[in-house]
Amino acid sequence: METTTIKSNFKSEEYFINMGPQHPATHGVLRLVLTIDGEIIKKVDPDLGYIHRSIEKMCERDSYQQIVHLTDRMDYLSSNINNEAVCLAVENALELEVPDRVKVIRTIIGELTRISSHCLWWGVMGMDVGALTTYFYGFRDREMINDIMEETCGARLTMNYNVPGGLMFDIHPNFVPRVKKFITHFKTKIPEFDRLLTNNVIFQKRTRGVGVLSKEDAISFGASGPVGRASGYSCDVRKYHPYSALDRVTFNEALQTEGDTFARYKVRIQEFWESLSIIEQLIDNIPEGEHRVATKAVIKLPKGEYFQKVETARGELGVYIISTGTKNPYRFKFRSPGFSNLSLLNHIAVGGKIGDLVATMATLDLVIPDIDR
Amino acid sequence: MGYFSNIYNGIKTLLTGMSVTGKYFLHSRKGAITQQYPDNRDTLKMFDRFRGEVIMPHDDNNEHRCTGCQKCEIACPNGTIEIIWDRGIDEVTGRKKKKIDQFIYHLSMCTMCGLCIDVCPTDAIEWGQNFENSVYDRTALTRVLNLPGSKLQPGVED
Amino acid sequence: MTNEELQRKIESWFPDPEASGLVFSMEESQFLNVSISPKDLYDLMSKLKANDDTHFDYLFCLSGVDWSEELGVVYHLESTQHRHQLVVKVRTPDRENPVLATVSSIWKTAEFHEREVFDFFGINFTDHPNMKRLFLTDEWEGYPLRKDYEDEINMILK
Amino acid sequence: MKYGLSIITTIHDWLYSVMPEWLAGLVEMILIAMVYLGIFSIAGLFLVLMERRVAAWFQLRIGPNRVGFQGLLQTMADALKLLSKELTGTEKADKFLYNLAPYFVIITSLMALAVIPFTAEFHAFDINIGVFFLIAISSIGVIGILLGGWSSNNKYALIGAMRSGVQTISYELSVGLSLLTMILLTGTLQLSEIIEVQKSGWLIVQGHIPAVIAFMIFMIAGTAETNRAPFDMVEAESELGAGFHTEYSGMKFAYFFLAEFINMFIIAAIAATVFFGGWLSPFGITESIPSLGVLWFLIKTLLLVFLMMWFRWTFPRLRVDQLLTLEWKYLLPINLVNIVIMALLIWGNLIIKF
Repeated sequence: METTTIKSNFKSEEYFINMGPQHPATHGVLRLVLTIDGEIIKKVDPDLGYIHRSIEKMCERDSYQQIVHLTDRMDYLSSNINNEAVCLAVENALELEVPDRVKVIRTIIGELTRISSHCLWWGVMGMDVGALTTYFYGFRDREMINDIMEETCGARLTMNYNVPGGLMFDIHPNFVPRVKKFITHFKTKIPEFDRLLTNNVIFQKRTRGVGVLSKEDAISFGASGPVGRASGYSCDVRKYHPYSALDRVTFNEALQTEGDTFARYKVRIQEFWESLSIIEQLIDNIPEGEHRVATKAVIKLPKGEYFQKVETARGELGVYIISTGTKNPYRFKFRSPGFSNLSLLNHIAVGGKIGDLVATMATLDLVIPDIDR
Repeated sequence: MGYFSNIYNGIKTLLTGMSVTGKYFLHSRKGAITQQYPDNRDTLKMFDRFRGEVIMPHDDNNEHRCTGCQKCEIACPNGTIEIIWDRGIDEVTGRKKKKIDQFIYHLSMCTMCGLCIDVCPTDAIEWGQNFENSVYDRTALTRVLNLPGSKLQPGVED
Repeated sequence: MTNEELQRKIESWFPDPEASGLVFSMEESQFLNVSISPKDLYDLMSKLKANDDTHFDYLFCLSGVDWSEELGVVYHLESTQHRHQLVVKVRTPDRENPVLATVSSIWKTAEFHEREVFDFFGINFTDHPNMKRLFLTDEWEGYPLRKDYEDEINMILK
Repeated sequence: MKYGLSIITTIHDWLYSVMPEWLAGLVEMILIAMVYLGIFSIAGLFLVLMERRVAAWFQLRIGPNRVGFQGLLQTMADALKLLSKELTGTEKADKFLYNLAPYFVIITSLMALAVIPFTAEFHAFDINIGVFFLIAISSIGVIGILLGGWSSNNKYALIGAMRSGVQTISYELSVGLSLLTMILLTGTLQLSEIIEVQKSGWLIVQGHIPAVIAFMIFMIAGTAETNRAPFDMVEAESELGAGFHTEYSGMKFAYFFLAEFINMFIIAAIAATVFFGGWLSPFGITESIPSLGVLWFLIKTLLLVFLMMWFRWTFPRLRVDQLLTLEWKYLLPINLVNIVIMALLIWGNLIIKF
């Protein structure tokens, strides 16, 4: 797409516009204070905190088992991966080796969560650029995953299925056949996604060359997940610091080099295939064994500092625990992917139009509770 | 010729997109994913593990399995469970023993994390599949789970 | 680079480790920890980023910590080239008016993270381009994540 | 239609017998206007219902099916609800223009209906500049949108209104030029005569290649004229909330909403009339029963309306600069070339006539 610079002799005035906290494109209670000249965006100033619940402060009060359920409410679209992050951090601190079965199930459920999160993102992405039908197609497939989750974990969104030491209960007998059915179903649907939206000429015009992020900026802004990978920055935690059963599967890191909105879109579509392949490698050989190792009723972490990274659907989630040896953490910090990804919005949206901002924001895939914590 | 191939490719991709939605339009009867709640109430069955609310099952003799150990109360992150207990005289041994007076459950505060049920040593509480919890008054969401006059099932504590 | 190499490299930058408060530690942590005094923080950080051997170009976590007497910031660094990690810690005893140097000119992500720390711990970062509250309203009193913060209405302690 | 016509004739004779000629003419006009208003506000509501059902079927849903048989009364209920709603507005709005804007929009769309021939008889105003009248009227509607957006004193509404101005003025050209291509074939602007010409083959068949191109351009530009997706920059709910009618509520909002659907009907009706022979049956199969004309007309129009709905529920929205690129770089040059081709066809007598 060619960039047009218009030298204007008109005297124009910049003005402010409030995008949010109630706006269809901000996907939650994010407020963006836009400085606009006509349709061209001059500055984006995010204003956060509309749903800040101070989860980090609440963690200092709660026991380690209780903290897990709070993480459901951060990035609610990848709640299982958030749970896993806390559990892994606690298990590492306790030097607790969880059974193989737990590792494999955690990985499968994590990848299912990623697919489900990307399904929702795909639907919403289409909706943000104006194709309303995609929303329902994305949700149809997400519904199948939600049903699988509901049958095994008992809840559809905030599962709290992981506990320090393993899983709260074993997988449901229907889990494996249902996941297999989903894989065959979904494999026919991704090409349909491509036919409906990816190849669409209007969609490509809307996204190509919009919101370009260079690799250096991506690293400097701490971009992670699909946002970083679209800029050619190889940042998949699953590759560099593999956790659970991810060291025993082979998959390709979805990488693009353009760094524009369309590249971020393509990375996520590619991740559909990669996640499916990870699940396929594991689903047939879930090892037998215990689903849980017994921990003490009151978990006390040894004095020290612990850091655990995982790759959620949005990027790198870091859990930083400072323990003084008591049953509550001294400090609990979440390094949330959305927070860093939001910080680069001003950098890449300036100079675009309002429509570009909406498309860009859709591919950043912001979940506001994740940013506000 | 780029100009005309642009037009041709553009129209082709648009028609491909229309064929996808068109296919679903023709199969709209079969493909509809709408659940016509509450019309389908009779056939709508939640999964066994579905977390709707915490219930305390009682057997035919109006006996439950809760010993009043309060582990659930401690495990709960939100203060959803309150156990009011009492010391009563055990009929068999004649000794004083802890027993529950009221097991109070504030559904409005519950986040369905499942820690109370996970921690319960006697399986006294479990998940109920009821999800129709809308009420006109918030106080209706505070429930006493043990039925009036209920007793501890014999043999649970052994 | 291994942790030992990193330690030697950093030591070579500061001829007087006493004066700049340079302390290395591997205990109770999976990373190499470097403590530094506030006055040398910016110097150390820019060297860590600029030096080709260390090349810490990815600041993946910036957390404020309230060490009851002192306030501090912990920087988690990683090099995307060499894939080694390092933790830098800085503390300031001044609880009334804590001031640290900003690293937002080195890593752009620090701009938001430092605003978050300012919001919750009240640590002022000098030369920060936009040092104002991020989450809380401008008229909010106190810094909620400090250990001595009290709010009788909103805080429920167990 | 014979029966219907006899009633109309009876009323006409009776009116002229009881009052002076000028008064009778006036009363007759008002009566016709009332009938049109009644029919089309109801028809508009059913178009809304159709849109919702069609959208639902594209989207794996069922759609409204609760009020009345299969939800037939759903939009009636919605209209009643909107009628009973409070009319809110911004404090610093320009009250006069703010209240005026919805009427501009709805009146222009109703005015355009007057010249559309539903059958040979059911045709309120057979003016000899019919096509010209339609193009002229349909561009007045944008004034209502501009007024509404400007006077509501809301930045989102203003952006929407400005986009609408840009859009409608650009696409007006393509609508006009694509119709002009067909006028070359008919040699008349009068809609009843345009249909008369098509008794020897629909214009899209008569003019074959250039006619098909003109039809495609007309449908694209027509969709843009009515501000519907993929050209709904004016509303663009993911960007501007609700665009120019952000601050409107209740019945005033309903006017905007209804006008959009009537406009869509008009665009489809023009296309059906100019390209597909209006109320003429295909191959003249029901020529002996002229009262079936209205049925054929509705079938053709609703098929085209369905096509526009299909566009809406499939395509993403264009960006505002791409919208202008499409018009000025693609549609307009093609259109101009198309007119020349059509003229050459007629000159060389290469049109297909039965």
